[in-house]
Amino acid sequence: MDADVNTDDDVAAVPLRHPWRWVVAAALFLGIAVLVVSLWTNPNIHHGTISKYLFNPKIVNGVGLSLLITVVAMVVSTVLGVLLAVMRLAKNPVMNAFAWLYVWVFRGTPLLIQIVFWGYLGLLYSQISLGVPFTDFTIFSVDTNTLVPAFTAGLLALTLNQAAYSAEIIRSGMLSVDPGQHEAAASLGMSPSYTLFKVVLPQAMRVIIPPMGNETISMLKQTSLLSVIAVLELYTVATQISSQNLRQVELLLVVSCWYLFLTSVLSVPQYYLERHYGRGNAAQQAPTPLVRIVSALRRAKHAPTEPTPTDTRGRKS
Amino acid sequence: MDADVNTDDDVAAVPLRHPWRWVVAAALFLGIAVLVVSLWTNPNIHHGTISKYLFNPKIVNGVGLSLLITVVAMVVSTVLGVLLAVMRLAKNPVMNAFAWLYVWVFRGTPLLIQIVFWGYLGLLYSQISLGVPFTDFTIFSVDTNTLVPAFTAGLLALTLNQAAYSAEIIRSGMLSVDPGQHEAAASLGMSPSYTLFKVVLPQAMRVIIPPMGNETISMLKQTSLLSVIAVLELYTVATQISSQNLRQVELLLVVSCWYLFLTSVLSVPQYYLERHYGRGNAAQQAPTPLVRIVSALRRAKHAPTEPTPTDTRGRKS
Amino acid sequence: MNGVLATPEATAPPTTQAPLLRASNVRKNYGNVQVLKGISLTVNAGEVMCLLGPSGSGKSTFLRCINHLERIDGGRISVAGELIGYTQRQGRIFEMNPREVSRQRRGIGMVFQRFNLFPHMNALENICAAPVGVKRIDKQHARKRALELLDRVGLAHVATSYPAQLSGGQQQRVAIARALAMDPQLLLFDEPTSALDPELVGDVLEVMRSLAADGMTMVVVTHEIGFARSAADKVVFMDGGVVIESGLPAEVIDNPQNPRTVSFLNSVM
Amino acid sequence: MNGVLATPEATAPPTTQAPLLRASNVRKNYGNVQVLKGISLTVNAGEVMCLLGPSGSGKSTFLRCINHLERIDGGRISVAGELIGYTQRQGRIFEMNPREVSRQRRGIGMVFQRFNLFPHMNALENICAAPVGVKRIDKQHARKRALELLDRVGLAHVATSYPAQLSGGQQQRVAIARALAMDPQLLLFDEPTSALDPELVGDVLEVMRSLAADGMTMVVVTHEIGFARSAADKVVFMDGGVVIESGLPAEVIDNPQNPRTVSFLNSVM
Amino acid sequence: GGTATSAQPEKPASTTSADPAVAAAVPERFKKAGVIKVASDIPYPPLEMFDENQNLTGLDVDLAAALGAKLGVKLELQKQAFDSIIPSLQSGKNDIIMSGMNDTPERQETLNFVDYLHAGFSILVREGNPENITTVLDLCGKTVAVQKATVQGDILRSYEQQCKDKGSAPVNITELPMETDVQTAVRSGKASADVVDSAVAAYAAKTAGDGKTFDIVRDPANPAGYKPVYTGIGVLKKDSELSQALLLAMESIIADGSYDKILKKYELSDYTVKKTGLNLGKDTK
Ligand SMILES: Nc1ncnc2c1ncn2[C@@H]1O[C@H](COP(=O)(O)OP(=O)(O)OP(=O)(O)O)[C@@H](O)[C@H]1O
Ligand SMILES: Nc1ncnc2c1ncn2[C@@H]1O[C@H](COP(=O)(O)OP(=O)(O)OP(=O)(O)O)[C@@H](O)[C@H]1O
Ligand SMILES: [Mg+2]
Ligand SMILES: [Mg+2]
Repeated sequence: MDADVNTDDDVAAVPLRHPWRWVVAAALFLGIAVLVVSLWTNPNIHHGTISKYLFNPKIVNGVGLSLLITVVAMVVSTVLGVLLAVMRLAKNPVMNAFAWLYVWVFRGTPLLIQIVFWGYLGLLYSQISLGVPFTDFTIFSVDTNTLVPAFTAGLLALTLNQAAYSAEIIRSGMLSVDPGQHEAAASLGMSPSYTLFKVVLPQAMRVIIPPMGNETISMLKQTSLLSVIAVLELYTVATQISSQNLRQVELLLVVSCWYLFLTSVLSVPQYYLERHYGRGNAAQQAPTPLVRIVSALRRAKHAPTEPTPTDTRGRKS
Repeated sequence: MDADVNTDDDVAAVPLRHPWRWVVAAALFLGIAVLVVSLWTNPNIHHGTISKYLFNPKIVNGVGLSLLITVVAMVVSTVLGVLLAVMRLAKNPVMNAFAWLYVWVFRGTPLLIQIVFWGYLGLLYSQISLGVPFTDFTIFSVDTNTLVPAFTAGLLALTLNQAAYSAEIIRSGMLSVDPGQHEAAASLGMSPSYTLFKVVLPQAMRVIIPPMGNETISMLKQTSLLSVIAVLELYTVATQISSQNLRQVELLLVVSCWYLFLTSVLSVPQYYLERHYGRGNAAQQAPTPLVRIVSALRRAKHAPTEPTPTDTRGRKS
Repeated sequence: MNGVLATPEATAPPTTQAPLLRASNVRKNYGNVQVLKGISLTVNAGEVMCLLGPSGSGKSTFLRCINHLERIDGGRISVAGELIGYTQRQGRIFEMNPREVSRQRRGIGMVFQRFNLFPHMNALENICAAPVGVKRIDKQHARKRALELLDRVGLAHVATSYPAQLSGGQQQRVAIARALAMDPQLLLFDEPTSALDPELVGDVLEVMRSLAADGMTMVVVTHEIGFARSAADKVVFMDGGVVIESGLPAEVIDNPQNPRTVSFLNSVM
Repeated sequence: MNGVLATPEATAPPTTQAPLLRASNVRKNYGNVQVLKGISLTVNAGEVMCLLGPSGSGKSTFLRCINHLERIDGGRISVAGELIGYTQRQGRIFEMNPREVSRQRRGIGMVFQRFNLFPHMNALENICAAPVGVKRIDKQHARKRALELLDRVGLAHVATSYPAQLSGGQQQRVAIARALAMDPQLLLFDEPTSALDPELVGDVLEVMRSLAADGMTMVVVTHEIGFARSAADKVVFMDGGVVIESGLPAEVIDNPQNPRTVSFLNSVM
Repeated sequence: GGTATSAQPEKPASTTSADPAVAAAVPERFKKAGVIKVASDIPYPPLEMFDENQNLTGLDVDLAAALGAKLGVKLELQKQAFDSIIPSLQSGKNDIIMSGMNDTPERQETLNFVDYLHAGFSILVREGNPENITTVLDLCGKTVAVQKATVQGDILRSYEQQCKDKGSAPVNITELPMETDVQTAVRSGKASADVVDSAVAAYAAKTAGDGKTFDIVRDPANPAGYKPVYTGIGVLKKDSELSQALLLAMESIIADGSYDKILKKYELSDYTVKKTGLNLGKDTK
């Protein structure tokens, strides 16, 4: 492209014009501007409250707790999910049935009910004891509410629930790997577990990561369900404040700002993971919109003689 | 296998024994039995209430509404999701940026806040008017609360939110299709849209369906969030009843039963869709656990001379 | 048999005077590496041209440029007098819109090194997909035609098998039938026989020859010197992105002038 | 050069008397179709056996049975006197556990028709994966060895390229290097040269010959009659799941007795 | 909400007649509409709940009927989750709140309250009072659950000094979304006691598990409960004319005795306001 060999048989074509792109772009931009302006100038929204509570220490603590729970629950549930997915695809019928049952129960019942179950385990079993079932023989016994405090219960509920969903995603990722890969690994004498971790999962990652990104973001927001067992994460804190001062819209906006921020932060690792596991794949990664806009502007600057705005993005080089 | 050529060089091997399988199976079975029995005999649970409310007409209506919302929201959001995924993968930077922004905003803010936003659109705009922005010229104007009743608002919120998640899943499915497929389609002169619907999406389906199954099940349970805008779906109805008769645990169990039932019903089409789109794929579909158990029993019956229980499932034939 | 493959388009190439395929000074870069360094060649209607050359010499890349799967960075490619991927108006060159490119590709069939069959369609559906979906040919008719084509490549019995159920050789033959189903003016083959069973190579060559007789033009990348010698009207030897030597098979294969051609042929035969 | 490929295991096959590979009356069904109908053959240590035959004759299936990628339905396969996939104790035959099967496979290298390289690893990582992960060879050492093997197949310059960046020919050569890296006693090739560049076939044959000289045994499914004639110690012609004819290359290829062999060879040459 | 649960009580609790002076004060907007929409977090027994025939009943329901009669405009209760009760007013879906909402200075920044109850809180414990709680100071150092929308949390926090004087840790407060969650926490032993409006406590002790789940702590020193606070009808500040009209109507039903009759019907006579007013709520600390 930079070569200046301008012989007459060179392809120095006039790039395809896309007038509609610009019309649509302008319309979209205008629409978004109208929305933002009307939100900003709306008399029902008290901006002072928003800025007052955005960095309120209780809110910031809530953010930290939400993030902590999300990260821990996602990491642990992913490990469990891999285990369940492997069991589900294994030939062993016992494992298979167990994994199926697990997914059925944990996906099938509302998370809220699972949270209530773990949170109020003491309601059903005031003592947890280890012993021989259906007899009176017990090895030890401990008060449930001591063993499972609210935070642990919340974490447990989210993790076990998420594992069921993750298992399905990971299973589908593993199915997307070419069977030839299993054969190649087997013919090299690789063990099933080595094949799983070094051959299958890395290739499945490309398919697994985007839905797992979805799940992570859902998880972040599901932490709000922990309010039923009084874990003081972001949403619980915000509704506590708003139920006192009745500034519900403003506090929902504060929460939205934080969630948008956290979501954006969490999608950075996703982007790099996608790139990492996309290596060796012919289909090139689309750059982030920011990168695209910057490079489009740069390109526009370097083509000053062009009378109309053009787009050369179509070029594959 | 059925051939009775029992020459001495035949492979009539003693199948591999899996004693641990049976130990684990027994342990799991015992564990589940203990859990179920202890739940059933728990004095804190009043079984009469459960059976009384399981088929209460209000509950059944709630079930119907939950199911209706789930189905409509999933269908519409899938269509939107395909559109967004295509935009996100397109070379057109405007579409790309729009799809990116859409996903960012709708995944980034809590669903509850989106529900409140659509439910109380009247809070921000008491009139919806079509006109020229930033001027007083309006073409028509209508009262927001008339235009967007609670049910519509709830459906809108769930659909638009789900579209963002579905878009990511569909995008990853499309990326999992071998680039050679695009080339083959292009070389046959297929248009991009024909390629999308006849070549790419059918192949992507195999990867898309399991996470979309997850999403459908999540959606079913997310309908409970519509209680904030007073849509009387299952969960809302149940909490209404329980806040009056104060039998929260029992009504949560009623809700769980229904959700488990609905989840099971919804996974039937998923299973058949997976089978359908798995055709032409070498890796064979695992049969459902039920089928496996039945065929295992049948096999056990046909091998009466075998002294110990064995498992021939390992056979690839 | 010929009736199956002969079509009005194929029998009447638009310009019999001018070559059907003309490439002049075609250049192509991947990043900073120039893979094609100015390829110029012509293929007349009805001719079979074989492209020989060592691995990495750019044969596949050139083939992909012909039907605009790759955008060229310099030079011109035209098929039947029409510039590929560009339109010329008032002395200026404009990029073509995607719909027009699709139309051009319909006239140019391609058979890939790795088959690229659609795995979710059975053999028959693979063949019918484009005629029905793109050319809007009646389904019954397309199906009948597809069965005839399958029969021609010796696979009538696997019409309802999915690609994963076919051996490599069978898959490649389905891919050829699929390309033929669009009645292209020009057929591009990227090592079509490398995965083909030797017994069936002859049959496929027979099909190709009958197509050539009906006015079909073919460009074949191959390592099968025997085929090039017997079937080609013209042989081009490429190396390092340039044409080293070209001419009649008898000239290039049996009496090569360039030392690189000589060493390549020695190693192959 | 030989030092690279020669290993203690390879130079001292456990039993020089008995054949290294012995298949007797091997049968294999897919559903109700019997694909292998009783294959019996032996290959001695250091021998190269070529399997010829038309498409669908079961060559690939037989190869896959040798390293237990497919479970056979009848007969016996043993390598170096050890039954593949089964153990014999007190006169009874027991299924082998998966760990033992993996151990057996380590001694049997395989090169696939479609390469099956690991797409997320570059060439070097593809080659090192099994030696490091399975044999627990020191990483530095495995890497050095892998580079030598890459050099041997003429690809030292693409050590850090990913499979998608390599041409078909290059990919197949990496696959061969990967199989060699495990120092197998027996190497199975499923049409190894069908995607290989003709210039490099010679190099690969050279590697294979030097391996044979060091006591390496090879079973090669191929359509390259030229190679079979010059490199094989034994040629087996299969059709419809049975061995039709076998013997020295000079016997089977140049003086076939069975009419099916004759017609196959006629169509190929 | 869009799905109005505007079931009318089958028989009015009192025979109130229209009061022209009150009706005149009603803003034009509501006269024209003929209805004032009331946001209420139904059910919240005994203030709003359903009877056996699924008809809406409760203190707020009867009061609304009586007030409506005075105003000459129907008051229609609509189900509304507490979490979005203010947005529902601001967006015009509802006009006023009758949901047992406590009148506090903080809330007075957003709403005007027309007060109609003056009640304290009670302590609800598990059946048999296993932890032997007899006064509010017995809660020091214990975990107490409260519903998050209520003022009980702040009230309990105000006992911190007294707990310290007693040589004990302050009350450990757990705030939960709904009253049912609070009761579940007490049942499961996660919390020692539920501190809640006396009226609600009485209902729970009577109803839950057929009266065998909870006990109310009877403190002879405070028969009407601890620290009484006002409960009122919430009206947005911008609708001050409407709050004036409601105030007049409230005064009118107190004057003609129908107010007392309604409270008596629900056994809430302990909690009557002697004189209604606007924003009577004071800081609880
Ligand atoms: N997408 C790509 N990006 C970068 N380099 C590429 C790409 N495709 C091909 N190349 C390089 O371009 C060169 C020419 O490749 P091409 O596939 O055209 O060779 P070929 O002659 O067809 O070889 P073979 O006989 O092995 O198929 C090779 O060096 C290859 O590595
Ligand atoms: N997984 C399978 N399920 C059912 N049939 C199969 C399967 N794999 C192979 N076959 C059938 O078994 C027969 C032998 O196949 P095989 O791949 O061994 O032949 P081949 O001699 O290697 O042919 P080619 O030269 O085309 O590779 C073929 O008819 C094929 O269709
Ligand atoms: Mg090539
Ligand atoms: Mg084969």
